[in-house]
Amino acid sequence: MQDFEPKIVAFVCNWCTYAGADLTGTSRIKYSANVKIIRFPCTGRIDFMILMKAFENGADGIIVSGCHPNDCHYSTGNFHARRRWIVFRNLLNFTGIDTDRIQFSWVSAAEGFKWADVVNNCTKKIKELGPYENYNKIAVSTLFNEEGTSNE
Amino acid sequence: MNDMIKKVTQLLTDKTIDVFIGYGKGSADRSRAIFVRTAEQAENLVFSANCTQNLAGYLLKHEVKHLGKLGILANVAALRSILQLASEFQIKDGEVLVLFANPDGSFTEFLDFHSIEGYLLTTETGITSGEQERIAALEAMSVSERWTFWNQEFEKCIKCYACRAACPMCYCHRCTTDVNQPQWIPVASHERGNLDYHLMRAMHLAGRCVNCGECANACPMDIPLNLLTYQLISPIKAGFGATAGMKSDAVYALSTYKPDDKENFII
Amino acid sequence: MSRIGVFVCHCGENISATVNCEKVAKITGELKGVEFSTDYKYMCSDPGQTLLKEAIKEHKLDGVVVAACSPRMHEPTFRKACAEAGLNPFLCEMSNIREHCSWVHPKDDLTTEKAEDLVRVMVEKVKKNKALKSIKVPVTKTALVIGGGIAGIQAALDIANCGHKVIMVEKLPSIGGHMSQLSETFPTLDCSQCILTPRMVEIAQHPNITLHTYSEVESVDGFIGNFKIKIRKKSKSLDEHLCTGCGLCTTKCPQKKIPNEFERGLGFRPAIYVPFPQAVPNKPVIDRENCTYYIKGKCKVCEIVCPTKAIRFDQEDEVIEVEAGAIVMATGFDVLKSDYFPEYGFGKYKDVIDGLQFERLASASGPTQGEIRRPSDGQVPKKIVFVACAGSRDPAKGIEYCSKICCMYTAKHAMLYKHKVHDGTPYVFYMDIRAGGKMYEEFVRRTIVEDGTHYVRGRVSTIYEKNGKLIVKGADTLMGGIPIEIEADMVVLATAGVANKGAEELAQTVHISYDSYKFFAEAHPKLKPVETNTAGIFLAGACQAPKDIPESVAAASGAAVKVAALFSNDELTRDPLVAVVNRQAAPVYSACVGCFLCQSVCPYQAIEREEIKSRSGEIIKTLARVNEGLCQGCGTCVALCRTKAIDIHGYSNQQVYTEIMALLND
Amino acid sequence: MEKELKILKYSELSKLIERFRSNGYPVLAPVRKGKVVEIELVESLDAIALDVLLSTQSAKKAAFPKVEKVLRYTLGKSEVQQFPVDPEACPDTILFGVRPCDASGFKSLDAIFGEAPADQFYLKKKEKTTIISFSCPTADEYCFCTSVGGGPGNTAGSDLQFTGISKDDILVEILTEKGAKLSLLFADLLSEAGASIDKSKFLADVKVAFKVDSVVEKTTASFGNATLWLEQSLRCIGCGACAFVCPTCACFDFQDEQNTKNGVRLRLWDSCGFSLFTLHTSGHNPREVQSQRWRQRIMHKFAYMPEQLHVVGCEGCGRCSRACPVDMNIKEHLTAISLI
Repeated sequence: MQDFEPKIVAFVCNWCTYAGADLTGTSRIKYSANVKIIRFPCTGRIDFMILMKAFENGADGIIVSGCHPNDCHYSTGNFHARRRWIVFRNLLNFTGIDTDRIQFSWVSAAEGFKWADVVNNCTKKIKELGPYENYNKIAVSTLFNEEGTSNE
Repeated sequence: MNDMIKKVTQLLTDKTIDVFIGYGKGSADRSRAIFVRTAEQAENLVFSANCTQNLAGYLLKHEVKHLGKLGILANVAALRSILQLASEFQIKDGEVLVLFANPDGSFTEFLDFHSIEGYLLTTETGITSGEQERIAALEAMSVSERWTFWNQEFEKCIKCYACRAACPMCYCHRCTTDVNQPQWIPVASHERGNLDYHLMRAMHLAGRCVNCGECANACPMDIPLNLLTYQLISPIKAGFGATAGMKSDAVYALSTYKPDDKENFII
Repeated sequence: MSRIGVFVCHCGENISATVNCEKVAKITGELKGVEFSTDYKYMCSDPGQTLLKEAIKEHKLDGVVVAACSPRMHEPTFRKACAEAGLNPFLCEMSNIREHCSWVHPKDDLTTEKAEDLVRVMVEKVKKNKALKSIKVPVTKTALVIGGGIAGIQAALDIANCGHKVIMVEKLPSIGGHMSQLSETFPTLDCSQCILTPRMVEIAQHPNITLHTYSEVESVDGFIGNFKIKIRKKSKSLDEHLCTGCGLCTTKCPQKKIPNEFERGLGFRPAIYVPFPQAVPNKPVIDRENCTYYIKGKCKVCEIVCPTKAIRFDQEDEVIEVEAGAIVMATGFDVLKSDYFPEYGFGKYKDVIDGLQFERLASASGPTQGEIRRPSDGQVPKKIVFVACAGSRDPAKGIEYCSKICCMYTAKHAMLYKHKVHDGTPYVFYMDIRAGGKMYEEFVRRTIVEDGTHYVRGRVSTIYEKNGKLIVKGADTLMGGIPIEIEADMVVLATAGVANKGAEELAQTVHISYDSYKFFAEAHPKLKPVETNTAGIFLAGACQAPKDIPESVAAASGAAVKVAALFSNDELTRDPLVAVVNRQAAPVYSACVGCFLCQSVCPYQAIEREEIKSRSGEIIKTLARVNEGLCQGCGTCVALCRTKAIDIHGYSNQQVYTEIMALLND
Repeated sequence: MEKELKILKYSELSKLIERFRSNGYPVLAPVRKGKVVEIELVESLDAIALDVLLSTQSAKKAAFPKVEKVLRYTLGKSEVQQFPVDPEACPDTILFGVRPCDASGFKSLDAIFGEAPADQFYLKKKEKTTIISFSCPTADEYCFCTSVGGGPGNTAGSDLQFTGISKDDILVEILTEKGAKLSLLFADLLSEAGASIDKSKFLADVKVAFKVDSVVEKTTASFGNATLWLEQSLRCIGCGACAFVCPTCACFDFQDEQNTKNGVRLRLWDSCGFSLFTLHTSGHNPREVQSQRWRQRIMHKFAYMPEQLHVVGCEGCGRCSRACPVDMNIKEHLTAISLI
């Protein structure tokens, strides 16, 4: 598994974490290229189904990050998101989905270093965990094989 | 039982209601919902230990609503369904006449939501110890054992949507499964389609499920779907102080927040 | 099939040093729907933008992806360029291959591949973008100012002087607020009345300002630019047009022993009264709770003596409806009820008073004509103790925050006392001296050094009466905590500033949020200090948190500028990246089932109820509707909606879904 | 062909499965999974639940699976490249241990999928499936095969039928060429059966509940009888359980699943009981309410299919009634219709 390059997708809010990641860039702090960002207006916008879609399209790990509590640009979006994640994480865990592969974080626009840490630690962890075999077995891409779906 | 028949006959005769949703004798040892509109039909009402279906779902069925003013024989789950539906603006106070079957066989008439709320505070509304044990057993497994367990269960799913149809809280005219731009939930009943569907449904019922168990009872493939939503009941209560179907004007647990909601996984 | 243009920027060498920009342009050019792709040294430069515009025209592009720096930097630049080339600006997206790629990764294939991935994501997203138009909301150029204290007065005058109409609502019979009760103001010792009353008069006389005193806001409907407000004008039992304000009635009223609120109970007033001599409007109201006629059905002395026959005993409250485009909240603050501190004996000992009462004692127009005399026996106190932080910074018993103004007014009180009682000895018990402000620290120094005030760092534990003296027990923490006992003639408590009574209800009425102390909440503590989360409603003064006069005035002027900016156009133009509820033809009307669970997640009260009615007026369906004027585009409702009936422009379900697929499927 | 009768020892059944497997035949058979019985691929006799009344789902998935890939494609820069799935690419399969109603259910499916344009995906799978049914020694109150022209020992649709005639012996009926060919694999295990065996003695007694001709006639005449359909379906909640367990329901949906580069076209089960089934893009739904959907279900099976395909679309297996969460008992409803 030495050369395993995990696919990690980060769902971040525009106002804090996206800006924080911008600061990581302007500060020229290096981090792993495995993580790619998709921008949302607010963590409140991040539907739980988006996480399911990431796994089934082949993500090995997911980062969800937004403004620290009380810092939300829209004042309360991250609070609602937090409740959603508390519940959803519970459900994922109960259905046997590996919540170790989802890193939730608060990264502010000033926390360029923290963003790099979040990314690097997450990448390290996912590399240790290896490819998400369980989910890969049911991933969308399995349909595109010659045999594909169970004709039974 | 005769009290019940008399009461319903009276309600129909004096036009308090146009139809009463109760239980009648079903096939084999089953009971079934009946829709009583005449004194004659009232004679078919029965009530026994096998009358466990949560009838509240019928309150929103288009054709049943069109029969006129509704009365219903409710069990605890149905009472909670009614309050939860009220909190989601699907039923108004006074719109439905509610008869409640007491454990001793007598009947109580609830005149408003407030009296239902009062009653529910005095009665057992939680999940059964058997259900708790099943959840505990699953929680004791490793993550990958749970994955295997649910994979095997979901494999049986044929996407007949009986769980959704039977659920009193699944009243959306357009379910997320029906949304095709984008197709969030694959229509196909393959492993991914089934997992997506059941996760989605459990999340949409988190904090709304009144633990009536209709989903699992309805499932022709005997998948213990109720455990998915039941498992979320205690964390939602412990974390947010919310229990579904206890107040007609409750704020939905996932529509609100506290600045100091506790979690231990966000860095 | 889409015709998308991809423009990969080198940003000098900022990007091209680690990303192979030519390759990115070439590879992404092969994507389905990409009509044109190129790379360029500086896309944001004039020639770069010209390149973009010409490509749009030449290749008839219907979508543009600029792979360059952060969209937080240049998205407006490129969207504007697209608009200039005739392409709807919302069909332009940026891939952040600088901050999120070239600057954070080394020069290698992975970095270039990541850049390709990021571009591909945006290519797929742009395919799902919709041409959007800015939202226009008509604006009623009238502002409602709630509260007639110094903040409300300042805001109203500033707005009115910009040429806009202002409606001011004050719940008391006169405007002026707490400032009108003050004696002199720190740090300059201007007479409060001297600087305030001309402004009060200006309010009354301003052609653009309509003043409703003795009135309260009953309901607020509508949204930014279009509020509809119901104001209850409480009955003054008076025909204001006939009344000349001669004051005869107030002198003849047989009820004379009503504690005077303006004097903080240190004086009395009749039942028909003007709160204070400089009141605006200077016309009396009848306090029905204390009026003999209303209590016993007999009296009417005022009616008999009134030369213009202006008294109206049967006058009823009037509810008027007004329209406004913006609202300024300037409802001020209150002081903590002193019964919080039984150990200080407030209410039990007449000579333990609060700071506002001291202001009245020190005021030339106050009950003692400005002489400092004890309420109990009218004697001039020779030893006086000021207790700072009476309730403030006291999580256990009072409030957690610092009330901010007390250090300064306590210093002022000590100074005023010394100026009036030359042989007197003032003590101040304090926790810290917070004198941040222009000339503030110097002012406190003067109090200590020039006026010889004894500042004792420590808390007062108890106050009790003994032989006509108030024994103040405390400790001096700077002297190692040695116990101190002072035999004082009078004690003044600097009680904490708290949210005004009824602030919570008012916030709910006007639909703004408030903090745990019931102070109104600003939209952003740093960058939107005078805005609320409800568009079109602004904050001025101490209704937001304790503020001194300069701060209140500054905030009021800030709020006024926000209002004036809003009124600078006939229509309000808003970014169209807002949520929208799905609508379909009958009989479905919408995928929305009307559960309204979305309503409480909206921080902006933007989700309204819409009733679909049949021709006969029967309600067929009740749906959620997003008010475009209020929605700020957070999308929290979108994520919550079970039927996916709500979507949001710019981050639509289609867009984010396709982004995930594009990102993960290379 | 002329039916042949043989005897097989129960003790040899496991050898049968072994021979099928060793000759490369996948074997589909009823398998107990908790409270439900599925039709699944098995490796040995131990896995097979022969003592159950009926499997929960019908055997139709042998030729009409719930999810079936019919096309693959890739999305190029400007063209879509298609890779059709070959309908022939399915193995010869043995469907073992199913009931006569499952076997005869394929008649309806054959008629539906055989109509022009013939559905090769179904037909090829069906063609390659050899059906060994087990006659029914027991029945329950939901069974009504005898009312719709079937019976506990009905051989229609079966290639071979097994009937237990004693503790040790199974009567084997070789019914078709396909069956005969398969029986060669275990000819050595068969012995001749005496002509005197009365199979009916070993079958369940299923009472006739109604006259099917009368149901067909009354159904056909009742399209406009809104009250009938409403009263019967008031408690119906509109799920698809009945259709999905039915051996003759054949409605399907096509769905494309794709990402930005690849896609597949899938054929999936569908049900006329769903409101979505007839929903138009405009929002109009010609079958707006559940009673109309119930009417469609009954009309399709008892009016349209007899008229167009000359076959009644019901085998009387009663699976729909057992699966129904709200006790819609089809036998009861059909009896009521026959008595109009």
